[in-house]
Amino acid sequence: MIGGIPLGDALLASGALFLVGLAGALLRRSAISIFLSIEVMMNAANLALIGYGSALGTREGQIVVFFVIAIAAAEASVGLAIFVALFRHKETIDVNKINLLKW
Amino acid sequence: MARLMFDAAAIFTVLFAAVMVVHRHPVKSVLALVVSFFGLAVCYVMLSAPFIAAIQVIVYAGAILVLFLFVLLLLNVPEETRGRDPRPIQRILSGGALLVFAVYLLGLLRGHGAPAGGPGGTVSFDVAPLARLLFSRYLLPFEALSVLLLAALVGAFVLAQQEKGETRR
Amino acid sequence: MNPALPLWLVPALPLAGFLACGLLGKKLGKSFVTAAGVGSVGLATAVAYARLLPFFSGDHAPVVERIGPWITAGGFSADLAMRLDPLSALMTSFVTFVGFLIHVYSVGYMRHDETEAGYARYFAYLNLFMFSMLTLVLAQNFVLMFVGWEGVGLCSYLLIGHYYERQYAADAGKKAFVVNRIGDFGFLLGMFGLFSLFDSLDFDRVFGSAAADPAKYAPFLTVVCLCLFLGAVGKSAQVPLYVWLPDAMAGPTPVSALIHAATMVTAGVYMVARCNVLFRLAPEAMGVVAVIGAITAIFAGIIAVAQNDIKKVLAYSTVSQLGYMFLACGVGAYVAGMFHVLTHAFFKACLFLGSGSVIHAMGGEQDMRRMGGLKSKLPVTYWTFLIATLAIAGIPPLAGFFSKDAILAGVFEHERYVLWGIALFTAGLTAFYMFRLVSLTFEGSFRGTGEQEHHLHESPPSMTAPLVVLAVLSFTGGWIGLPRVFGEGADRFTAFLSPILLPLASAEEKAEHALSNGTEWLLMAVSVAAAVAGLLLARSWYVRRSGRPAEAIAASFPAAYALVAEKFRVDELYDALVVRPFDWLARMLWKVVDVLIIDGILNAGAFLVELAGDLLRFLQTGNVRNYALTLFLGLVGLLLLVIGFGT
Amino acid sequence: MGALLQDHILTAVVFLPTAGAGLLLFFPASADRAAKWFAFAVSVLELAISLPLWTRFDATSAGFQFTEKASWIPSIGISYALGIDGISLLLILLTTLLTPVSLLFSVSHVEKSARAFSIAFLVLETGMIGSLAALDLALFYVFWEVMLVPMYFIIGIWGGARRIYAAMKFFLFTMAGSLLMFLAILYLAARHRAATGAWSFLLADLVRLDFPASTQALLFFAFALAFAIKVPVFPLHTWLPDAHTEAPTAGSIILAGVLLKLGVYGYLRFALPLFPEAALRYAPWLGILGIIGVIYGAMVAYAQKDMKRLVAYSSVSHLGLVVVGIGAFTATSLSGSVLQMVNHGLSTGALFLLVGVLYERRHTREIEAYGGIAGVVPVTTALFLVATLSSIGLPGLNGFVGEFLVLVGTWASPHRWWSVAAATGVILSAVYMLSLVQRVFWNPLVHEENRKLPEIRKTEFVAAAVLVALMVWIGVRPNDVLSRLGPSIEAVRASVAQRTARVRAPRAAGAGFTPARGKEALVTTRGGRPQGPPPRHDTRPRARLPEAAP
Repeated sequence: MIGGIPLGDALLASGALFLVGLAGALLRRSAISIFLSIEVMMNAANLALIGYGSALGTREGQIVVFFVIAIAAAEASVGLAIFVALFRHKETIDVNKINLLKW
Repeated sequence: MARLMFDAAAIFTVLFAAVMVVHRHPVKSVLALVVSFFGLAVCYVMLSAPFIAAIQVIVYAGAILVLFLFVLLLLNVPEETRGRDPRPIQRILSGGALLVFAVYLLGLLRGHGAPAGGPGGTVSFDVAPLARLLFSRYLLPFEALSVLLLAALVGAFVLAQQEKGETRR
Repeated sequence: MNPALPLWLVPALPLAGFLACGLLGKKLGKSFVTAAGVGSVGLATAVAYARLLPFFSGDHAPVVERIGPWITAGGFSADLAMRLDPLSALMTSFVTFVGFLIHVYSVGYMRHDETEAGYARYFAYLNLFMFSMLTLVLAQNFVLMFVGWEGVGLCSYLLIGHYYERQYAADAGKKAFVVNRIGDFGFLLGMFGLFSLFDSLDFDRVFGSAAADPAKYAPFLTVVCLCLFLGAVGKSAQVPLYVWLPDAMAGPTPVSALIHAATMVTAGVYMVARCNVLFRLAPEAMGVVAVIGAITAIFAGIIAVAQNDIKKVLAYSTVSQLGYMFLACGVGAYVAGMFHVLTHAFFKACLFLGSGSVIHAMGGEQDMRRMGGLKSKLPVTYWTFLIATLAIAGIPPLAGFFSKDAILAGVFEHERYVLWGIALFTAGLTAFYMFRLVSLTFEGSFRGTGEQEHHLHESPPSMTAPLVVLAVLSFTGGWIGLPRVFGEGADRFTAFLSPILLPLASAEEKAEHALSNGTEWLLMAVSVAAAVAGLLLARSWYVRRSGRPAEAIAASFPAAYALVAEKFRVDELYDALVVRPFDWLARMLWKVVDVLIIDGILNAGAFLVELAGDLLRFLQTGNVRNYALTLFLGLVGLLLLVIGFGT
Repeated sequence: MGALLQDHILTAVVFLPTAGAGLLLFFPASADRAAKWFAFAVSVLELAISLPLWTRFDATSAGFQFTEKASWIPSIGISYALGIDGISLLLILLTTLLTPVSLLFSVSHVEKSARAFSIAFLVLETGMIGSLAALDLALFYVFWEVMLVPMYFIIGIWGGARRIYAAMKFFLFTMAGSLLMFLAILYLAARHRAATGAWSFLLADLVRLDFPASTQALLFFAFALAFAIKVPVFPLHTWLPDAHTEAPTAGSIILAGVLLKLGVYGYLRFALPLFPEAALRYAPWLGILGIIGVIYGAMVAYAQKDMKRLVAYSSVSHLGLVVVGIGAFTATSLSGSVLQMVNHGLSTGALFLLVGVLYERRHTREIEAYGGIAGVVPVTTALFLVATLSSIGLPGLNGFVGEFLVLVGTWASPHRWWSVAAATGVILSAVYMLSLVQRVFWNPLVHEENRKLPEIRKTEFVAAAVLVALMVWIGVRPNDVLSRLGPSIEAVRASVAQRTARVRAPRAAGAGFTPARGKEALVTTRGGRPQGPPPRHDTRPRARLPEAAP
């Protein structure tokens, strides 16, 4: 019952998930939402990796996903710390209002 | 059967991801994403990656997203404001590019993506070989990862620390 | 050969004196400086004469003493080597001797007016000068000669600028050096030319090759000789580069006597005489030498007539006499030229030292219009000065008569009658302005302030003793070269120098040209007459009639008089033609070419980069979403580009 | 240990300063004085260990000596190859001499973060000596750039008022040139690989390559530009007055004393042997630019109001003469040029040092602010005078020997009139230097504050006196230096002649260019116009190394 999923399905799902995440990253204004969208994109990539791994019959895909999740954890912790610091200064996480790097 | 199950889980995942994107309230967004990740875990199981599915639930949904929730609740982040985007071109261009990209992806998949009905799943369901691989061949990256996490810990601490003389507003 | 006293010791001793005075002089005080400065030159003189006396009595064969290689690179080489032959022996004999006398004189002249440091500096430079001059004279090749050549220029620069805190002295020093350098430029080019012709700059090899194969080298030698002569023009203050010498009088008077009258300025004549083998092969160059010499002689003589500064008169007189010497060289009478160098050293040194004595007594006053009647107050100075004046005026039997007569005879002999006329006129002019000088200074009544009159005194023995010695030499110095009319063996001077300074023409030709005794007597009479005429005119104008005729003439031709008194405004001319355009060009090159054009182009480039940055920075909105979108657009674009549209 | 040092003396000389700089890192930041003295001690030790290079140098041999070779990055054929000939020997010793002199001066004058200054200076020394000793082009390039960075900081941090501008200008100019050179080096290595199948950056390997004329010209320009900027040759010189003027005194000394020489050195060592035909073809342009430099530099120097700027422009003039000598390419003129580089290092080094002495007391470089101080500071005046005289080429001092050899050698080349034009520098240098001396040390003392000007200090005096002593030594005994130079110069000429002859041999047998006969081989002087190598534009196909199989 498990296994035998066609690679195409997995890739399609991965692509759809990626597009959703991308749309969120590009269109949302809340920094948190953008961050979450990026997580979604990352998971889309993970899905593709697992899909390929399953299709090719190797475990390397899973190993990479494992690392990606760990790195996502690290990234999330630092990213959130940045939000905390930012919010404390600016009282907002609307990226339209944060443009310290402007010109 | 398995394929049906996978497809259903995938659709579920994408759907809730979309919910996450659409919602303006951050807390609701995060919760939608948690749900979406459960679906993703199901997909992983279907692709014979039970260990990843487990850490997807435990670490990703259970720890990372909960951390998001903590932060949101801690800061009491308000709902995203409506109002006009200062640069409407951003939306137009984004939409256009997304469309192009979507069509492109679809085209790619149609072209040579799916080895139709390829019989995947020759990977055993066993976790032990994975562990063996992780602690032998990928030991160095694994250890390096621990250093990375430590660095992230320190970094997060330093960043979030209250600066001297700064009062909480 | 005298291995115990090598030739290099002669210049080395003053060099040691220079080091001692320069490095230790300030600490050890004036007595030490006196001992080291005068002592070293005295020793050098002793060593020189120890070598010279046997040489004079010997067979006069040239002696070359090689010390070692100096510069060797590629195909070029030059040795450190010294040469003693009749010409350098002659120069060494009077350079050391007169130099020593002037060192002695300087002790009295400088001792009380100077600080310890100034005194030490003065003697250090004076010793360095002796070193350079002796190197110049004794060198065996052109490069080593050039060491002395530039060295004397340097010392001249330093000593003219001895009173460096006076602007005009500093200016004069710089002017002397720069003008000398223009000459040195010519000398350098001459050396390059010689080297490319002869593959060597050694005197023996150069002159030997040139003499051995004249036809081969003659075509190239005109240019080379003119280049060398440019060097001589600079060093010996000839038209048009004479302008530095009158200004050089800003230095202490003994310096004027030593450097700017007796020795250094004659280096040009020495060099031309040394190269007589080359010049003989370049008749055009010799013609130029003669004409420049004649022009200088009369030009400077005319200016001297209208000067009121006692040292300026002597300076222009020096220029004029140097012109005489070049005139002699130019017509091929090298021996006569060198003879005049010798006698001129005696009487001009005496005149300068005498004027120094006068200035010393007058408390620094140099304007003759404020002098007068010093005859009784400064008897020794007066009598020595008078003897030297008679000598320069060419009154027989004093030294100047014989040398000047030799030159006039030489010019006449070579049938350059126009030049002879100029020279004769200049002889009269010389007598006139020199007696004008004597009359204004020593005759009549005192015209200075009472304070100055009170202060008048004869100079100390250290100053008068050299005067007396030089006066004696001015009187007798000419007797070593009596004209042929006094007998065949009378002209020992010519006999001595003839191995080096070959006569222009071969012996038979010479016999054809040679003047008869009657003509020679006549020439002498004419030159004496010119001198006496000048003398009497000056005495009648300035002693008997207190200068009124001169004033009358000046008043009737104000423009001409002003022109002469202002030295034909040559300095102003150079200023307008050379100095100011140079200043302007230098500033223009800097401000326009460097700053405006080159840096302008660079700064324009920098500005363009900055401008581009200024425009492009607006892409940096600071908005993360824009960045994300840009990134995404780039990704899509790249995908399309790399993978292509569709499948 | 002794034997190790014997075999690796060049490595020791190159890296000792860096080792010293490494130790300096452990000094506490507050120990400025100790750091300065330590750096000085290191540089003196460096001088001491570099002296055996002079004594053990075999003056009869034309080849490279004290060579060392090891593989460095074997995968692309970069090796660590060091070795010196007479030319680099002189410049290395000049470097090891001027560095302690500069540091000794800095002991009493650098206040701001002296430790960092000392480190920068020592690293700079390694860069300079490394560039002079490297025989591998990649290694050379590394050292060449290593030189750039410390100098940038020395100007930018310890410089005068407009130091940032000057440092940027210096950096950008030099960088612009050296990047092109880097490309050319890479191209050479790639060509070597194409020809033989192996990568190599070794000079000895690369000189065996032959190129078509157009390629050679391009490569030559890439190299020549880098070196011309460093020298600097006329229109590329404007970084120099700014850098010299704004740099601290020690920086100016090194900049003028050594860094500029590296341009000429690089041209002699690399551009000439690698691209001999292009170099000979374009040498006339080089000579003309040199002449323009001589006259232009002198005239602009005359117009300056700032002492350091004046001396800086005098460098343009002097280096112009050096370039003329290189362009003339006779044995005599080349010897003169190399010697003149050393002379310029000594005399201009001393001038900058003494200007620095005055600057540290009055804090102005304006000439107008001085005047008549000869009586106040007689020792400084005397030293300055000697340095000036050396600079204007007074016989008996070093400047004359170099200048004279360049001019006489140039006269013997086909370009006789260059010599005439360049000799005007003799007059012009006297004009601007003497007017500097007059306006600073002579003339009436008009500024009262100058009356109490302190005399030169002991450390400064020692630094200047060493330079003056060397000026006299080279002036009196130039052969000590020239004898070590001769064979190397001949070797450079021989390598150029050999390569051009190899190409020309069939057509112009005998009329080519056979150097090393002890005379000016380019020239037949006697009685006629000298005949140089026929300036042929040879476009025939030339012998190449066998092309590697594709």
